[in-house]
Amino acid sequence: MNEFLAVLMDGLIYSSWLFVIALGLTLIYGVMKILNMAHGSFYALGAYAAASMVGYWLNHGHAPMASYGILVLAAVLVGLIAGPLIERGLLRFMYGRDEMVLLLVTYALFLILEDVIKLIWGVDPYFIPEPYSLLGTMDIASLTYPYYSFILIGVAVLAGGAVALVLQYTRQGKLLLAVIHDREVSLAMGINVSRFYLVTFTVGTALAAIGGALTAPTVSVVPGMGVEVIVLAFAVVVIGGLGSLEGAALGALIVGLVRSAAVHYLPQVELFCIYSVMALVLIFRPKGLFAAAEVRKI
Amino acid sequence: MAVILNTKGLRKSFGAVTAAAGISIAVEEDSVVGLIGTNGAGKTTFVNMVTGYLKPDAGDIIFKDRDITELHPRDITRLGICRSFQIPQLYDSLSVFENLVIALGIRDRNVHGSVFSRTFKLVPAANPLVVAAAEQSMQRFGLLEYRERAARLLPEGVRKLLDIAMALISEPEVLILDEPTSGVSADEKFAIMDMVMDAVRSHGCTVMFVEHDMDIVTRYAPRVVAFYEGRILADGKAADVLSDEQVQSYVIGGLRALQTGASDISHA
Amino acid sequence: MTHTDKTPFVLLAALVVLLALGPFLPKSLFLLTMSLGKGLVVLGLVVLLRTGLVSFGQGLYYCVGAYAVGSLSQFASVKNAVLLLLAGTLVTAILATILGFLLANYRGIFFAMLTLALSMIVYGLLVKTSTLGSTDGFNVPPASLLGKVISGQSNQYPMFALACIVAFVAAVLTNSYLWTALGQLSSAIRDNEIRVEYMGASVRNAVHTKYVLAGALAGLGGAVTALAIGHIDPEMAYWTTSGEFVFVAILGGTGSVIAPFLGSIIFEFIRTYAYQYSPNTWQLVLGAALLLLIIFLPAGLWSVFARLRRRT
Amino acid sequence: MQRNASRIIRVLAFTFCLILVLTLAATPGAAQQPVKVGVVTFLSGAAAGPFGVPAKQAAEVMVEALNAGGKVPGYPAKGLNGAPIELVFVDEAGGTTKQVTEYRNLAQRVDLVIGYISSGDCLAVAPVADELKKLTIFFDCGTPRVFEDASYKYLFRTGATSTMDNVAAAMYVVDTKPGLKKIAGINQNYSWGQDSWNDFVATMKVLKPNVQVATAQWPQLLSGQYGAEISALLSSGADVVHSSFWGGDMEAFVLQAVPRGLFKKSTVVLTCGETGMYKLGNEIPDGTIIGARGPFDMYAPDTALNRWFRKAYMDKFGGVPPSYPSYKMAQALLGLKSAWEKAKAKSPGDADKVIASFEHLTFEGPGGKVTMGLGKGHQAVQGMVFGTVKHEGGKVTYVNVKHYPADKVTPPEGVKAEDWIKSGFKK
Repeated sequence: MNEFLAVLMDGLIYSSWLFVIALGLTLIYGVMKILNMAHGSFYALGAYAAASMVGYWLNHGHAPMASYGILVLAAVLVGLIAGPLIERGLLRFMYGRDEMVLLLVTYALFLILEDVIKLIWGVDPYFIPEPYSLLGTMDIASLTYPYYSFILIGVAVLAGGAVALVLQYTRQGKLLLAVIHDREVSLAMGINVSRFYLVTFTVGTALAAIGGALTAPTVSVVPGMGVEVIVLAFAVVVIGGLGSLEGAALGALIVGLVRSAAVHYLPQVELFCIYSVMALVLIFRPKGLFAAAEVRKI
Repeated sequence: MAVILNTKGLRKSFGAVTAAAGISIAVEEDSVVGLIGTNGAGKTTFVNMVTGYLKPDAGDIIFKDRDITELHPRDITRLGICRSFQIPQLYDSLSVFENLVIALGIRDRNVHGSVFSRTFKLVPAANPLVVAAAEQSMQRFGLLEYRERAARLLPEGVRKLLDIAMALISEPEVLILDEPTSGVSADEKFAIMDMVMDAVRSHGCTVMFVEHDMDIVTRYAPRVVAFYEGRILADGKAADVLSDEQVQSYVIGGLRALQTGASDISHA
Repeated sequence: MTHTDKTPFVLLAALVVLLALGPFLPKSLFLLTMSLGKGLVVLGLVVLLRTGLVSFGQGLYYCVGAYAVGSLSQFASVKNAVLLLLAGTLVTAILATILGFLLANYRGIFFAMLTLALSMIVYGLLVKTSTLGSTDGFNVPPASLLGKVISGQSNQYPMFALACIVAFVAAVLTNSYLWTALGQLSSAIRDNEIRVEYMGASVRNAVHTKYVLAGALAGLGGAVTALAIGHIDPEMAYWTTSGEFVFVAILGGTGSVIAPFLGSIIFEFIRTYAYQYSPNTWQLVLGAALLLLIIFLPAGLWSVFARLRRRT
Repeated sequence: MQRNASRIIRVLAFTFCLILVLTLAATPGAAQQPVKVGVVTFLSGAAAGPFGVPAKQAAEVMVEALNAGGKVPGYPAKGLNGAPIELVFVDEAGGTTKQVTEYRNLAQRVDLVIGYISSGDCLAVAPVADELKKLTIFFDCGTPRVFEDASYKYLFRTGATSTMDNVAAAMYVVDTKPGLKKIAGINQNYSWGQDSWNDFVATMKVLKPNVQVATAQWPQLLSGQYGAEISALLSSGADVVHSSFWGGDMEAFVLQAVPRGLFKKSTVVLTCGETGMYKLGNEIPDGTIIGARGPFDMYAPDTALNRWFRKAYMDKFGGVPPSYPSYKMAQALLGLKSAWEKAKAKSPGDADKVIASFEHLTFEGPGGKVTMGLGKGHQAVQGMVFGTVKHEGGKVTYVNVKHYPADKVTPPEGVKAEDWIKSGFKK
């Protein structure tokens, strides 16, 4: 029983972590039809920015509690700087090109960013362990969990909820849905599509960065930390159905729970359980769980 | 005359919408039938069911004493029912010539021998017979001048012609045309229909065409079937059907209103 | 689609030139051999790309082909190079036929992702197989041809020559396949599957055949690479490997069966420079080079040649 | 046809020039003097921080001092027997396929190669070294398979194999915690992790046959998220948790496991812990068992050479002490220097003489005496050291440090490590 509870807890924490990252990915794909290979690099950027800003803050003996705010601040900054820079400076010249070409552009971007990060922060690891243990721990199922893990869950729920609400209830959100549904028609209707692209990409970037920033206190921030994340996020988004919000949520949950179950009951298969799930889902739901079936008029 | 294609009580509904509520039509060999009706009357649904794109909820489709209700479009095509499309279905990145050559390539594979006995021998573009056939077809439909132009760059009227030309490549026994003249300027429409009809007569086949344009219908269709809300309102000699006052009020009235906007429909 | 196709002549001429040039470029022979090996994989991808399909899992066949060669020569001590290459190709062809039944239904991103997942599963299985050296992989003993050892030699020429000939044969066969009615269906399927079905051809079968062809070519490429390098490991099935192949395919362009090899050669050389002259920022150089290519040569490197030809 | 021919020729001419140009550019001629040494370590990716860069920096420090001459205690002569050393660095990232290619390119530009941290790269490069007859020295990679599966003429490894890490680790655990009943492991799911765990468990089974394995966790390399694994370890109730994690993974594991009390519940053995100690030392609780893959860093003997090396390194790199990869790189260079000068080699042309004197060589490194004792005199053997972390006055210290002499923790010539362990360490 305890073990089962542990599986749930670990799964939930891992899922929230995944969801925050996957959310940005699915958003960008849904709106811009770009499967962003550089998403992992934004995750890494977020982690590095957070690590150095919080590091600076703590080294100067400021209140550690504020470091949580700084984590998020760092991520938002990354989003606000990197997002527009890349969308305006590069991607917008690529719109209308084939999806695969855009995929490659982002792949090139990923290569470049890997080294840019190295040039800015070097190869030595960065640590900011304080925020992780600062809030203390609680015991669940005779296991100790830091409260920080629950912050992660909270952030995931918040982020998901916020995006959902914006899409459902604000005018801008409805317009965005229109853009998602049909770019041409939206253009014809006089919607400022390019602005939506800019905003979406910035938000997506910021979300990836937040994922990274919130992970920073729990890991050693090192080069290449974004690489593994990309394919994980892809898996989540594909399982859920590309561009689908609830899909990303469910995908993250499935991946998270399956992985933690594997770790607890069958550690040998951890390496490929995620891909097996992805394959299985695609076999039975060729377009993912939340795919909108489109009928072609002839 | 012998009935070549016979549909019995075809039903199809999409959720709450009933697109076909028991459509039964018997088509004689070498006849020409016009299908009329407002948008959403169920014409295209009917065509899609006959050609296997949609599976009817109920009813049978008999082609030459053979039940083809459950068959895929490709099998139905191989049996000899071909169609053109309301929105031309072309290989947009390829030239007119290439479109036809590919069509011929498939035709030859289906008509003569298995995939493997043929494909590895046959290089359509290099095969004089194929090239000749393609040029004859372009000749017939006045496509020669567009020979090397990519399909996506063609004017709507020409796209329609190419679409029909490709349907005829497989030498069908039944040809179904879905709004052959929609989206075509008024002065072109008769020219197009003449070309089509010449082509058809030249190798003799049964024709069914969906049409909004009453001038076309009266001129080319001896027999007319009028659809309304998924049912057949009237079926018979063109004159009788078109003068039927139900048809007059429900169908033609609706269509007249549409006439001007007809071209937009094809883009929808 | 011109009515007569000169590609075979160009290929033949290229083969002659390469074979004649080989002895004078001892220092690049290995790199060229590798490029040709990977070019074969990319050639398979091009067949798929023409059909509008992108596989992010060609690494699977690349790896399986290589492991087939490795295992045969290591455990069954088969030493004949040609035999090994054929084995690698055959094994992957069979595997692709089986997986094809599943994959032939998929398109676009989902095809890409499912192929990716499958190859990652194979990667995982290999990592777990300690008898095959897990991630360290194992070394492939030198293979021989006509009683002469040709791989794992300081003299690279024989292996290079073999690679050239294999690549030539594969390219010519693929090219002639692309010209057949079935081959021609590629662009038709990419443009409009509905019409293909309404012409009476089975899209599913066509896609399946192409997938098998691509798989077999990837297997052959893996086999060549295994012989050339003399070492194999699961990394060959990792998604980044497959991603690189897609990359090279786009780089070269899908205009001709020559493009993949051209793209592959240029890619390998760009990367080697980046490695040698900016060891700390080679990824940046590589990424930048690829961006420039995508921006200025959207149709791939091949478009340069196409233009070169059109001018006459 | 005439026009086709001309087109074909044009196209080919283009390809030809292309290949020619690329080739010429790709192969700059190698100089005679000084001795060019290619150094291959990770300059990018996850292994750059903990291993690649410290090793690169050590190479720079050593070569600077050696070329100046008279600075390195015990090695008075300039460079290599007078000839200055020139370093050419290459990134080891990118997988074995790329590394074999890069090795072949490098071999054309340098006189000899020192490098390779990844065992996969070592296995792949080994046969090529003999094929190209290029003197090559592996300084770090751990897999015993290199000289177990084959023997090479031009290849040497101045670092001991990973076998001793885990054999010694098991011995140390048994020595320090005689009462242990359950062990658990968390190792990265690739060769390094698998080999380490298997050696550790195999040794345990010999030393304490009734010890049971509570759980063995196999997270993916670089996964960075160990929440579930840590829960599994916590609930496994193991007395000892073995981990061969390195670099970022090791550090992430510590950062996530410490707050959750794993280090309190069980004794954690980090066989590669040393690389993280300088920055992470204060996070690592007392009682944690730390390995340095040999007598390096804090376990290094207090010799003139070691004192000089630490000082020189810290002076050059802002007070950061050298970690074990730095030591192993220094060791490789000094091994080369010893062999070179023993052979009185004048130029790279004398490679065969160098090789002859390198075999079965014994030389002094900053980590103490190194003997090329295995693999027909091509594979170094060294003693192994383990110690336990204890914080004193805000500084990290190591208590009950135990040394395990080479012959206790490495198999005899011609015996495979795993067979040797299973045999109960027969000599």
